[in-house]
Amino acid sequence: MSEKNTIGIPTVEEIKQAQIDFSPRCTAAGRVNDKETQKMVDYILNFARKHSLFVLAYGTGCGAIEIPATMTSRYDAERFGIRGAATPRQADILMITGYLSTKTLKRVIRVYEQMQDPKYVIAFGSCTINGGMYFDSYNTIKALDRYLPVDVYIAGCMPRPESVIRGFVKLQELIQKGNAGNGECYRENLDWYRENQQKVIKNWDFPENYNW
Amino acid sequence: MIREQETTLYLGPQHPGITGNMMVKLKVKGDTVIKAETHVGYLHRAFEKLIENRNWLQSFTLLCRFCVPEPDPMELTYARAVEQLEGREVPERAKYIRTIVSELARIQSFLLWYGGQSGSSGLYTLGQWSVGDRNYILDLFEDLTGARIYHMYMWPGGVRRDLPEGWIDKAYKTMDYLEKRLTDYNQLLFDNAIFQKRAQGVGIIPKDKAIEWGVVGAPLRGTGIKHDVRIDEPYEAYDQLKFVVPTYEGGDVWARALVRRDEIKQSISIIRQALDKLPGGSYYNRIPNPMKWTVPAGEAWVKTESVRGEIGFYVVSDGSNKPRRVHLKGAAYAHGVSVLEKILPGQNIADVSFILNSLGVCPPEIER
Amino acid sequence: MNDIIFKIGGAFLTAILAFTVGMFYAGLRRKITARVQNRVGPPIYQNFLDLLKLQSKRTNVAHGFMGHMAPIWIIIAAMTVLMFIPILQNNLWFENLTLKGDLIFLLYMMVFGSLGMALGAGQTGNPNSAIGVSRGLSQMVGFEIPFVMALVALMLQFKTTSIADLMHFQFTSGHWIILENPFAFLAALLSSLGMFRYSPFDIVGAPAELASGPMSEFGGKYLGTMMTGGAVFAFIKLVLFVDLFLGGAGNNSVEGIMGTGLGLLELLLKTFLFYMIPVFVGLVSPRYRTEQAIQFFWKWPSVFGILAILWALYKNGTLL
Amino acid sequence: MSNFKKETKILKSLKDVFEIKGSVKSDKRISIKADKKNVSSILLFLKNQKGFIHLNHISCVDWIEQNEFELVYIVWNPKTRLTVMVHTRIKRDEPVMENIDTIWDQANTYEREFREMFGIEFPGLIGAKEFILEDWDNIPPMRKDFNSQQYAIDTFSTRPGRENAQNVREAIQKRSGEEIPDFAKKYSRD
Repeated sequence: MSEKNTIGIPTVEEIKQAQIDFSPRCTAAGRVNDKETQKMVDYILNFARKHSLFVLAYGTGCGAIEIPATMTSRYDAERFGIRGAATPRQADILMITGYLSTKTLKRVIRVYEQMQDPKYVIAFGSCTINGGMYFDSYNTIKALDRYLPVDVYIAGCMPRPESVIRGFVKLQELIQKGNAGNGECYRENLDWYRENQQKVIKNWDFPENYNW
Repeated sequence: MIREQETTLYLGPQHPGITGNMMVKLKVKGDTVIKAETHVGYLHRAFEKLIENRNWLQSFTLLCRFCVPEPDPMELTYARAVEQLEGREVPERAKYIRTIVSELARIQSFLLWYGGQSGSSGLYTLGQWSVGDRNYILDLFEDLTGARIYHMYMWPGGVRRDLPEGWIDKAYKTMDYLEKRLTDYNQLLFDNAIFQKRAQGVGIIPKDKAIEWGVVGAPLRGTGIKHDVRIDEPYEAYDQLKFVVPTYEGGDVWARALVRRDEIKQSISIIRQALDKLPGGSYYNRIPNPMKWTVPAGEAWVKTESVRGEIGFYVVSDGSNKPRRVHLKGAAYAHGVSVLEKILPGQNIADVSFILNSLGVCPPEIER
Repeated sequence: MNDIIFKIGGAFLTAILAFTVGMFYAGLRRKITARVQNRVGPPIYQNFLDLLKLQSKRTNVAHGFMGHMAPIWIIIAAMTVLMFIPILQNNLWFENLTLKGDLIFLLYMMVFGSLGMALGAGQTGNPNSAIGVSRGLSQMVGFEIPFVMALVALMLQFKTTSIADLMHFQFTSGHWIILENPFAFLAALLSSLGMFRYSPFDIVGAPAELASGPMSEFGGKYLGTMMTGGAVFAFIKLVLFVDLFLGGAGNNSVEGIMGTGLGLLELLLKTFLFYMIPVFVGLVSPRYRTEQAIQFFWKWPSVFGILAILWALYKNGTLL
Repeated sequence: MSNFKKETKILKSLKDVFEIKGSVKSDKRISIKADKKNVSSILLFLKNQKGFIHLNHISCVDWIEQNEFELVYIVWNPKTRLTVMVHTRIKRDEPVMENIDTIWDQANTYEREFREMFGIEFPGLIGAKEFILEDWDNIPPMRKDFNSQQYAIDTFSTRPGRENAQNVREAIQKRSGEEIPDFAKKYSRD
């Protein structure tokens, strides 16, 4: 394939110019309790956390069409303790169902910051990973983890309900190990995230501090 | 004290009652809406811009994502527009298969509507049943096209693949099953006194204004005006099949619900007829190498009936291998903005989500 | 002295029983709902996990003093009401505080929890909460009227305002009040649909309309505390109805721990059967609008309430 | 092709009143080209006199080569089921078009969209300036001279690995050391 593609995929140099670092690696501090005596407590709490996942009812993109199917009778996600939550205060999981337009990103960040720790983000669909088919769109972000800490990615467009459930199970495994929930990490690296977010969101009118 | 005061209520973008990622800004006095304003743009992916950079066939991957609950009419309309521009013939068998697929798409969207309409009024049981049963239709799609939601099956010149072995029997069986289930659904929803109370006299679209306001599809037929693209400008095999276009008087949520109840039965009957009459022969007039495929210059305006109403594609070609302009007119474009803003004032806030569902507002269709 | 020990120990036991049974019933409701909806559903103990998870949230956002107090207020109200409900008849542990006139006292106290919720929700500043609260208060005006009428009918008919006396009457005469005054039961049953706030009367926290109404801004530990309060309240309502209309529980002649066990079993059976009425009605009903809900309560349930009072007077001999 | 009676009649009555070029495209489709200043009177005439009371669609095409925007008004008659497409061209340098939301309310939505996406001004248009986009500071995006891809590269950070159409399985293996299963090897590109 020496000839240029009809779509005109950008060259390596073009991409590298716009390139910034990977999202920051989170320290485990604040998530895993290192006291021996706390191990049992952590185990029990993580067990409860992993079996009780409230997903925020926010269909941010077209992936929201497979959520009803996942929640209803054939796939029945409620048997894993997954259920919907109406407001961000009550929710544990922010599910980014597909691409995010910059207008939605602003709302999503607000929603994420209103959620209570420990909170998890599931990115759903190829377009959250690398832009997917919207790689040349002027209005959608290309990599979600620049703007929000992501716990689990579910690839596909659209991911089938089976893979959605697989994603949830993966998250449950991470929670049991104490490796999920990046709220503290987000707060730690708030400057880095804010810098990225402000690059995309032009009219920045958020509260100064992270104090929801 | 609270009832007197005027409050601004944001229904969305994060709200369980909204149909997709959009926002309706409501000025509320007590429980009554006095002003409504639709805000969209949360799902804007610039499809129409991107399609200008894709060739004619690559556009299909983007096109079907215009409206998620019902992607197939988009493909069909675009394929027909391209065929019209090119003057390409479609084999008879392909026409029947397209009819079957678009009716299946209608049924699955109707089942989703059952869930939305009943869920927005608090009857979650029906939503669980109907959205669960929708999977049987999606199974048929999967057997046929390999995907559950986005099929990219109907291409210019026909369909991508022939019906697989045993598919017709499976389709018959699914139709039988659905017909049996529909009586359950209708008993639960339409015989329910509370639903009748909720739906009657709510969200009225006046009959004399409906066409002028740009109302199409089931909401229009709910006001008693008989208009269906499948009859006005028959496409595919619709002129060879017998079906009735139901109309009801009233223009309220109840009339729209009744129209949809009858339409799903018509869809099942259309699929049965089409399966019975399915002719043999080729299913695809092969297009040239898609990378070099050019379409003669011209313009086309093609309409199709979807569940939400009439959708149209305005396609312009300048003779190159990429479309000059593809512009979608979705049913929700009028329903979701101007019609909604007109009928919401005076309604109870409890009915806002109810009305949104009955109009079939699909935000990605508005902003694309 | 012994009496006090039994009272204190009984109070603790009652609280634990109310919490456990209330939570299990909520889980059972989810399970039954799932089965009706063609699903497997979560395990019965799911609500305990939810509660544990909510209590293990690391951050909590408080919206001022009343926002902080609302869940506590609900718990306090729930526990206070619980203490005035005799759980079992003729049982040292589960008799709780019985006093003359506790039926009237209960009528006041049961509103107390909702009041705390209303004040707390008011301080969050969320418009959904404000509208939810105003809806809740309107609905309460609706269902309280037939409920009060039913209770007044009972008071008139049996010339007592004590729950324990009513239970004692049913035990000694062998007639349940559901047969003695069926209209009172019907009025109370229909208003109980509103009390449980399941469909068609879930207008307070209707998700498709108000997100989750008054609870919109409460998450984490606050929500968990509210859930606990809700579970206890559900148990209270059920036991109250069983005590008043279905003969109460523990009316057996078996002595000792066996008798208590049998009594509790009877209680669970009766409360469960009664609980299924609002649950199944909820499963097949869409939601009323606020004014329709009030209309509903002021129509047939109120007619039944008036009939109940007339019936009571007739039985009493005052009428005719 | 000869019996487009109804279509020709409409076209003739239009030609009698206005200075237009037009033809019957196909069954039930009448296409006319009109001057910018005539459009609203043509639409009013069609709506009030000829029963074309339904505004189907308004579209806009950017003909950058001719330095013009083309606006297409598609109206429909529910009785005769005919469709008239009114084309008009406006200059790209001076993108001003008459506001027709007094004729059809829903035209307001289209016009707000075109104002935002093409930068066409409609004098007297009511409604929020921002309809779809938020805080947009570039040239209107649907114009042909706006390069969406370049904008995306400049604005959004992308994940490396998309630069060329590479073998995804190999890329995954290289990055995370994951084994390619045997059954998948035969589908590899090389």
